Amino acid sequence: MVSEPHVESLALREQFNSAEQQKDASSLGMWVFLITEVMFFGGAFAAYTVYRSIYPGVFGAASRTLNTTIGALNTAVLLCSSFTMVLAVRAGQLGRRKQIMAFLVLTLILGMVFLGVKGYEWNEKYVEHHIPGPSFQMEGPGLQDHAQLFFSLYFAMTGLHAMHMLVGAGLLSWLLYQTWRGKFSAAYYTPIDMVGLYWHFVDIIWIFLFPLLYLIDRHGH
Amino acid sequence: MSFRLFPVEASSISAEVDQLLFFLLAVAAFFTVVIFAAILFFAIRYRRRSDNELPRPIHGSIPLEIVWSVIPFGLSMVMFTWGASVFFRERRPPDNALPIYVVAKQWMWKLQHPEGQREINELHIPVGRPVKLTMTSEDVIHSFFVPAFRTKQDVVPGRYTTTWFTAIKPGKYHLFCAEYCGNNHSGMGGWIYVMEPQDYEAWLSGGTPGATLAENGQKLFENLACANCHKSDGTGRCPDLTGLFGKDVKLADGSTVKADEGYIRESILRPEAKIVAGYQPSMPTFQGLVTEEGVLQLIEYVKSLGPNPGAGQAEGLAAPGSR
Amino acid sequence: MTTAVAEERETYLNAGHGVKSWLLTKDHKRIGLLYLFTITFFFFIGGVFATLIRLELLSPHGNLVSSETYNKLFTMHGVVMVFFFLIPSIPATLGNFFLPLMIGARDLAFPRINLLSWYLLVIGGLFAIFAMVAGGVDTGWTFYTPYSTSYSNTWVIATALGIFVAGFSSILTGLNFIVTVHRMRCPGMTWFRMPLFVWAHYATALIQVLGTPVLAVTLVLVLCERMFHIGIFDPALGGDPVLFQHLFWFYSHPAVYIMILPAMGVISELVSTFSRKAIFGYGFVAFSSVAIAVLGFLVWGHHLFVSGQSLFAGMVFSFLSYFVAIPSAIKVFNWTATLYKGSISYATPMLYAFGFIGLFTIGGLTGLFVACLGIDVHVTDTYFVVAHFHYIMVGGAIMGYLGGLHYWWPKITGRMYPEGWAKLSALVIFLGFNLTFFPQFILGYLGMPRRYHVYPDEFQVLHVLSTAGASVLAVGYLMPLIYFMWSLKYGAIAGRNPWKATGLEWQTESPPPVHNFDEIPIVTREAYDYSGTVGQEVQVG
Amino acid sequence: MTTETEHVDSVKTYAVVWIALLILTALTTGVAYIDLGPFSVVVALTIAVCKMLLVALFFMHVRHSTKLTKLVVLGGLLWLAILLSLTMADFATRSWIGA
Repeated sequence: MVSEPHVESLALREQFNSAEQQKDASSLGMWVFLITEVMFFGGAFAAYTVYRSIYPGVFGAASRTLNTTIGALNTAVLLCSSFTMVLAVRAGQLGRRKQIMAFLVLTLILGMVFLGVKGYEWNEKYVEHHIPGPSFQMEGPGLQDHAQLFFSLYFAMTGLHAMHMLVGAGLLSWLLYQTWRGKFSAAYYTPIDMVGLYWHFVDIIWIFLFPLLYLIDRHGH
Repeated sequence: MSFRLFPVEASSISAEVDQLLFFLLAVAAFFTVVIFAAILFFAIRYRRRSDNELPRPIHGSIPLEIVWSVIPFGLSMVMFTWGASVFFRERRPPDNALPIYVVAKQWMWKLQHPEGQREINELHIPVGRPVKLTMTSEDVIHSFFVPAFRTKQDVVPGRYTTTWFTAIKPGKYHLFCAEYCGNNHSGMGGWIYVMEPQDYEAWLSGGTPGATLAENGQKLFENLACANCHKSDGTGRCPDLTGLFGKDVKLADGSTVKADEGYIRESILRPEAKIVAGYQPSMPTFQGLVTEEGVLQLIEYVKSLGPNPGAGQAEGLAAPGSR
Repeated sequence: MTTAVAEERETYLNAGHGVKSWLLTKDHKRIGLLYLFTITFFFFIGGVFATLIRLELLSPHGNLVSSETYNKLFTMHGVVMVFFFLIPSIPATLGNFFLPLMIGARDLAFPRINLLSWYLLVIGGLFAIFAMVAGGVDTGWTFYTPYSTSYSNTWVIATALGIFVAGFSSILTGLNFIVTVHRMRCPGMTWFRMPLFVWAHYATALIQVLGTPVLAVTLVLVLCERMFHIGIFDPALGGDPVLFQHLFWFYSHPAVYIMILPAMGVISELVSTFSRKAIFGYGFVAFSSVAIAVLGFLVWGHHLFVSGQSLFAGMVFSFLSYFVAIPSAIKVFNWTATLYKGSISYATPMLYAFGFIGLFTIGGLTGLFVACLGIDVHVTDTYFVVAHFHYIMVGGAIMGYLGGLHYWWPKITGRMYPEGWAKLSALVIFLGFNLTFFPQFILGYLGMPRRYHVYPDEFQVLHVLSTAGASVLAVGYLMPLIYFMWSLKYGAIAGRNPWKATGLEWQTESPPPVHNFDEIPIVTREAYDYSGTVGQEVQVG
Repeated sequence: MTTETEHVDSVKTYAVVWIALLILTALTTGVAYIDLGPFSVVVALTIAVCKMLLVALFFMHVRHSTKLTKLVVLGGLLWLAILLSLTMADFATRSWIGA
């Protein structure tokens, strides 16, 4: 509410005794939050594991319809965005405002590229009638019914992941605005650090989604 | 109005479950009495007499902690072992059990005897003979619960679950649906009639004679033209089914599977799931073409086909094409 | 201290006025009170449903309401009581209010997130209320598929969304508590000097953080399935409805410990304060909270013994379930041992503590029955289970909650509640509770299935007893509502420390100032060291 | 004031990790086309775990962080393992014995 100029640069909130205590608390809070995210995706991973174990053949056949090249390139895009993100955090550590902004913009662009490619892939699935539901079509023994399970999980998991990316993009934009306003310095860059953790976490989720959805049983029998 | 505090024991497992219950009740009663008595005694004996009283602190006792951890743990392991052994017997039907097929739907129980009798919300069984239920649901999850038999098993759509019991006392017992299944859940009940063997025989022959389950299955088998591929001389595109039931089947991926009710059901509705070694996945699914009751009739028909006294070897029968 | 001085003193209650000062507050104490109003509201909504259920069951023929209505009543009773009352109950009210005070902090680590989590509960609650008003929901609070996804024609989506949103409230509360306990303890407040209430809340927070997200994603999958019929739990497309049960109980079994652990924390405070002795085996009681939180995640499959789960998994889950019994037993024995040679007061909070220990003992021991494979096959999905979990959740969690509310009422409001009425209501609640739920154990073993609108005549006597108990219980619950409100104006002024208790919360004013302590305390002694608060040490007994 | 305790990694470190991640991505994609039978899953997940470790240890600075942070990370993974393994304890053993 009322901003106090002298603590503005450190943004020390009244419940804390020191900036260090505040930073530690933020960091721990972020990690605990990431653990809740692990468990959130964990439920979907559990469903995936169960159904892959019940229908290995169907899941293999369904995953072969995904485009590995695009998937791999998109994975690379996301890894690059993590790289630029960590450089943004580093620039924050050193208090270099222009660098922060540059790397945040790069990260944001790479994130958008990832989402764009994802959208292209989803559209491809739509064209191929691989969206679960009444219009679903897939040739092959057992595929009409049970491949829908694979694609349900595919859309649920990549959709949840994309939703997290969108939230991340929102956070990056907010960071950009705050950086532009000159809120951050070498003494206080915690928000950049925290958003960085979040962004890398979303990256890690994709690091697992990629092989699970695209690669296993690629070769088939 | 009748009123009781304890359910009748009407199956071979009832007394076992009740004995286990009495053991647990004894343990529970012992600890409840000890705790209540201790609290009551301490609360009176050490009641506060003046507002400034300061008792001497006692911080704890490791030996005591060990005692009251180890003793309950030991008792609980007895409970686990005893309970698991009862459960094991409850879940594993003997081979000679009389098969009954159950299809549940909102909100009724449809039961079929192999002899062809069909019942709704009623089941007649003979006393003293193990009965095995093979159950599935057409819609939501239900649960087959007979309190007098101390047995309960959820009935899950899309698969078979089984339960069994041997009734030991003639009479009429409640059948309940124990898993919430919608509007008329509490009305989805019925009765189990346990009869003396001769009464049961009379009941069996007294109803509409009709065809047996296997005969109905055979008709269905012919109507669906299954025999075009499943030829009994082993020359068809699909495996011969003679003597298949209960045998181990070699699959194309190298594993083996026991040809039980669940396997046959899966093979009819999801034929691509388990391909017999030496065959192509050429069979179409019959999902939507056969009702759950129809599948059960087909299973009973397949059961009636075997074991072929001449052939003997199961492998040779299940997958002749692989030779 | 004269009353004139007390009136001038600034407290968290008079520091700001008007609706805005409450709705935008970041003070954990005010947020605690916001929660208190919210969950009290939901408690009485859930109570109305319970009353209607019990009235219906007076007669076996189901002639008060239709089956459809009855099914909605028990569903909404469960949903409201579990997700909007019990889960937030102690942590979000007493925990929010007292956890920072007890560790000598000015506030929780993230006050704005704390306020956000109250709003999330309210928004979730509004979804649930919308569902109830629009026509209700009839899936049972467990939302078993495929009934919830394909067959129910009621407001499943709105209700599930409400629970989803409220789940994040619970997650954020847990997150806040974990960080606060790690990072906000005042000088000298080492882990092993923390009150057991704080330990219990730390353990609870672990469950909230690790379990709730799985419920959230499960609800997302249920919603997708219901809206798009994509087959995740639909057997027609090869899905397995039992998988839903696994995911649901992965959260919902530990969720029982979200309800009971904070109550255990309260009981530890009460037993110590009102026998004026350090808790016997402090370390064991502290660690048993964490042990319950951890082991609680390994046992969910005992809800699935007859579901079609494999025989092997049934055995594993039954075996692991017995391990939870040990830390629970340790707590009960240690509380009882604390009474030995104590100076035992019969103040109302202590009566609740006695009630809790007794009822929790029965609830916990009957837990051994339902964890036992051979017996659970018979009693699962019957009134035996209903009785068992009400002994834990009502006999345990609510007794703990009410005990804690009486204990800290003077600190929260600065006023004493009327002791005579409070004792009477504690007694009424204890008797009413047992009359309501003890017959249900017998009903359950007789074979009365749960969620039955119509039932065979032979069960009626026990149902009538239960309904009689429920009406006594209802009176018992209404009494505190009235006398607590009365006490706000007419209660005797409470000093800083009316019970001569030891916690840091008793060293500040009643009600506390905005930042809790005029000066951040420095802790130099163990928890529950009464030598500084009471007079001379005497040999008792 | 607290910046002295802060560990600033060099751009080079980050670049090496980044290149390693890209190589691993190429590797896992390539290996997918080789028939490894059941080891296909093992290899894919092993590479994914390696990538996760690289991101967590370097980009997320876990290697410089407190024991508590490491404990939180391990705890989260352990809980995920509990969820997966005990769920599979049912599904993997349905055909073992009896019903």
